[in-house]
Amino acid sequence: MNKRTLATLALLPIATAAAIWTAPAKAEDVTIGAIEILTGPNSRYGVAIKNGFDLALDEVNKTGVLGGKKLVIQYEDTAGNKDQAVNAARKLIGIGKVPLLLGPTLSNEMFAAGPVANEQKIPIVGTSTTAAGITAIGPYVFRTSLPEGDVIPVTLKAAQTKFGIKKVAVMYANDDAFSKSGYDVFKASLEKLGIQTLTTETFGSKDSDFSAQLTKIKSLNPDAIVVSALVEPASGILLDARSIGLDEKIRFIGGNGFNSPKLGDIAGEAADGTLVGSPWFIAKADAMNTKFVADYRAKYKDDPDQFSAQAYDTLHIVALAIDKAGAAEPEKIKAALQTTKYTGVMGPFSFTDNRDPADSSGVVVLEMKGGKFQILK
Amino acid sequence: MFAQILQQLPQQLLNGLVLGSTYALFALGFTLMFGVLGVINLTYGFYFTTGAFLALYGTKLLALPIWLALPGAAIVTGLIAVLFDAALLTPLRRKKAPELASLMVTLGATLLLYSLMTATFGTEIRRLPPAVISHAAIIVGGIRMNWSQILIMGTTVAIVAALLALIRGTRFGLSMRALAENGEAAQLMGVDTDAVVRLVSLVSGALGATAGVLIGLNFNAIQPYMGESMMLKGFAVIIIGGLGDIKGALIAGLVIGVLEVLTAGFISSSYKDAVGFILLVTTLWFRPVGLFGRAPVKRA
Amino acid sequence: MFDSFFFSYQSLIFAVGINGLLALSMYTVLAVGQLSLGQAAFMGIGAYVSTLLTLDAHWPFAAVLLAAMVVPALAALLIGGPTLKLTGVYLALATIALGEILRIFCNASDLTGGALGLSGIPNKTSFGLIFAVLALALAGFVMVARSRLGRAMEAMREDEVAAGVMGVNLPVMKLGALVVSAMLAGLAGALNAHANSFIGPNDYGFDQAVTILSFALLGGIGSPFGPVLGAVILTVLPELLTALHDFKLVVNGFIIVIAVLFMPRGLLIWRIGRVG
Amino acid sequence: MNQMTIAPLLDIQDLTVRFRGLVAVDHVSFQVEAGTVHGLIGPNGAGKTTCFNLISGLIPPTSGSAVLAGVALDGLPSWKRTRAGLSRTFQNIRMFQEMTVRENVMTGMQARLQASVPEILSRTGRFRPEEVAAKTRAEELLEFVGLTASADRRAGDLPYGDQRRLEIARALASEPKLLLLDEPAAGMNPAETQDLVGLLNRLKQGGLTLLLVEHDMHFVMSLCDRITVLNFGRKIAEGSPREIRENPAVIEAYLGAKTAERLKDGAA
Repeated sequence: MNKRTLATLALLPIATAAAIWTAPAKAEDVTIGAIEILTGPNSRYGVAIKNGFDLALDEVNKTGVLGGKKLVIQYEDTAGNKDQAVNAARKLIGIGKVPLLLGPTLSNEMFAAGPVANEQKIPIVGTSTTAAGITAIGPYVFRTSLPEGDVIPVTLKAAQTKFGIKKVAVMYANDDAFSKSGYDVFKASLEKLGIQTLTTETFGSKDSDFSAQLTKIKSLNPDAIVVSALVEPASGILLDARSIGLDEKIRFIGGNGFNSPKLGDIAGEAADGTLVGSPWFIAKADAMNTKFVADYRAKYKDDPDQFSAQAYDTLHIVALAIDKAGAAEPEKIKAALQTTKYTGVMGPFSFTDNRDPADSSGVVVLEMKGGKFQILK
Repeated sequence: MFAQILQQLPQQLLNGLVLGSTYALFALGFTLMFGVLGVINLTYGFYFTTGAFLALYGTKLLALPIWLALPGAAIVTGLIAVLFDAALLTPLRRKKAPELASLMVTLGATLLLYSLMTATFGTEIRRLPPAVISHAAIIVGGIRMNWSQILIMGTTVAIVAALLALIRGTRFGLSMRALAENGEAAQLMGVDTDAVVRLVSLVSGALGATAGVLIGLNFNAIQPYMGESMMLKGFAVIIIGGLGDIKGALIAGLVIGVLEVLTAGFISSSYKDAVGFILLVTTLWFRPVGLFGRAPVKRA
Repeated sequence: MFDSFFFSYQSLIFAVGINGLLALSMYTVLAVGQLSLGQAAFMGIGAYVSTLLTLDAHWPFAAVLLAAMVVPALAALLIGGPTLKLTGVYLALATIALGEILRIFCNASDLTGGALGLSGIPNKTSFGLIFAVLALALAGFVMVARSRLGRAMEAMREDEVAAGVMGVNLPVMKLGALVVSAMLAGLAGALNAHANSFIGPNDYGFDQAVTILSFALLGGIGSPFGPVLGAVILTVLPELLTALHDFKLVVNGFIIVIAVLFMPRGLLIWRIGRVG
Repeated sequence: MNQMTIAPLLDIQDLTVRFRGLVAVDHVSFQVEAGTVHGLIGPNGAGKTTCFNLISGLIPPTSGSAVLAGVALDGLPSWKRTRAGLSRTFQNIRMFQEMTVRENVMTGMQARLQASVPEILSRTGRFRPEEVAAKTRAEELLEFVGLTASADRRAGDLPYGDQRRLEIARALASEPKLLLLDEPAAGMNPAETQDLVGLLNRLKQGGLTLLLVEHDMHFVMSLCDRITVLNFGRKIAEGSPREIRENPAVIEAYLGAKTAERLKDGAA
């Protein structure tokens, strides 16, 4: 086989792919792209986001955008893979010609796909990307999710004032980008609040034995243990802490990964007393949130989570911006986004000059009691 | 501060012995398979996971007590191991394929099986019902332990003793040694090699499953990929202990476990998992047959 | 039309070339009858070394690429030195250990950005560069195949003992193959890092190593073109059949099993001649 | 021995190897004179093939030494022994089955080809002349063993007898001083065996020294100048074919083994 046949072989399937790929929307519709994890082990995040978008989309399309045009979301799946996130961004921009992108789900994926959109001057709006440095990718990268840097200090501050916490031990999963970025924020906030860190311990996100780290921490007598991890290892830590005989008065303070009802399901009583900050809480009593939760339950027969809430608000924000821009053009939408103001289920919202959420007044601190989160009083 | 850290030492040593026992327990069936059959069988990690899942569903769906679920899972997994060996490795043995072919085929099979399991069960961590074994602490001289930890350490030592007795003291053990030494010669000597292969697969598979159940019980965590990270540690254990060496696996497992815990307790938990692998590479440079192995007989 | 097509599929087209290089790097080792599961680690070393040299030291790209080949080669010497005197199993296991050590180090170190990896890598890789490197590597392999080295390699793969009796310098051949394969993988890693603007430690794990192996086994190792063909198919196919996305690893595993048991020659059964 | 004026081509002294307690080769010493055909015989399990494996460096001896044409072989790996002038065939033919017949023979020339990697990559320097010479030499060797017509066939597809002859051609390609043949006539029919005797005789006339293990007594007796007999790893006799035929210890070793075999068959 010579090289030319090889090259042909390489390009043939790609060409076929391009031929099959069709843009489904009608010309008068406004089609935007969304890049989410819709399959694979992390799909529950992407699906929750898609549900939030779709619920808001129904509401938006009652009147439409730009004077009655239908807003359409074209979804691309990444399965949690950043290379596929890049492929999806390129396809939506290059072939779909979308004026705006939503997503991707993970910060990791944004670090890969964000530069592509930014380079093509297509605004891209992350709804769940909480890591530091996301909007530093470039002027076309926005996010509606509060970065951990806005949520974590609120949690720590509450712990400090309410429970008099002065010295803590820190633990984080060092092989997971989400946990690591949460840890970075914890570290900075602890320093700012003048809370002493006795030790910093790491573990793997698939570990199931934390006894060595917890035994060491136990010997140092901290007031609280600060943990940045996804819910699976987080609940493992809570259970292990109980079995090595850690004093029950020592509270756990978690990052965003703890913010899941699964924590109580898995760890049960061992989770009691755990503190976590959240940009949204299902039991927030304002009218807008009550309606959202009721509509979501009616449509999906399931409870919404923070990801669906963030996505729900984001789509409303984006629709407002498109209307304000007066045309489905990337440059105009970008400018409009910058000045859009909206009050949704998360609370009042606008973008800072650096395209991060400006207002963190919606943040609530939650405490685990009897296996369920409730608002810390 | 230093005194505070030092005061944890006895407890950390126990943590290390428990962790080391899990490594050894995992590695026993793995190294037995290599010792007799001469292949690195990567599906072993899958038997570990399978055993844990079978026991999980046995206790949850059939409400079996653990003392029934454990041997049940072990036997079923052992039979699966016999089947897999027949499907994947026996054809290669017949063809006298190079040894790496068997490593590759089990590598592919493992990837396939793990991915299918993940697709079926998800990556969610499952737990055996808490009533299965008491997690209440027993405090002896300031050191805390619980029944599942004692069970792990006890089972590991008991299995090592049983394996050594089997290999050294029985006719079946003699056939195993003959096969390990030289397959063709064993056949000439009248050993039914196929039967030995099946029995070794059965025993190894059952050992892998037992390890999966007990370790899943102790760490309260059962999920499809549990076998994979254990497998990586398993390589370190069996090479450091000497490929095919039962006693070596026990000692290497304990050494790695204790060193890991001490690294986490006194140096840095970030490098805890590197201990085994660094020890592995060092072993290869200075004592390639493993710390306790004999010089290998090279077959021309 | 072609511009937007090329833009949309740029990463895929780049991935075809880079995976082709990775497949060749695996071929180099398989062709002498060894198995390395460290190709992903070598790739990762190349990616990290090149990224750090670009971002922190501002080296020129050519020097960066060179370093991305040299450092993995040193790692190959470290791992290959003791293991190649032993049976092939030891190399396979030691290379797995290399991958794990790399992953643990990258997660623990501040230099490498931990689990967050390194982002903001300038795009210096181009279509031309990737495919020129691939073509050059293929040409080199064809030259080597049709020479005393090619004969020695195939002899080693078929029967190492007999190859030794023919006078094949086994240790040098094995170590040489491992070093060359590490250099190719490192180069692929550097090109990939400078095409994707972002790298992280979990991109170079066990799954990636096995994926590279499946490229080579699917295509077959009768000639250097086989593994490249395998890489092309396994890179493009999941794009075509989106259902394959979910089951990528299942497919890779399945291919390895089938290849070893039923089609040891792979898809490209044509075998390259060994006479110059 | 004392009347020898020149040293023997191969000098084996006290060669011993133990496998986990079992002594497979037990203090064996013998010499192979240049230009002769030397036979190594003995009943099954006498240690003949193990002896070959020790001499060609495939297994390390427990003790003892081997010297080839003044070069001490001890501790050298097999490929260095080939470069020192040793070559061999295998009892159960080890062909490179996927390669062509011609490539197999050219692989035998590994030890003598010198082209460097840059020369190979650029097709310059020593590469072309060397490769051309190698091809020519391969043609000659194939013609010598009568396989010219099969040069481009896959080696694994050759009939058994042809594979035996190809293996000899491949071994000759390294231009050895001493050729070890492990049961070269095994599995051949009488006509093929006859051809083989002719072939080996021509090699001997060409001045090559042969050391061979063979079960076919007629073959051994008609070809060998000198014979060494092993039993249970020990050397029990050495001499000319006539001396060996009449040696009581040898007769007993073979007879004993045969009787034992018969008894075993009867019992089975």
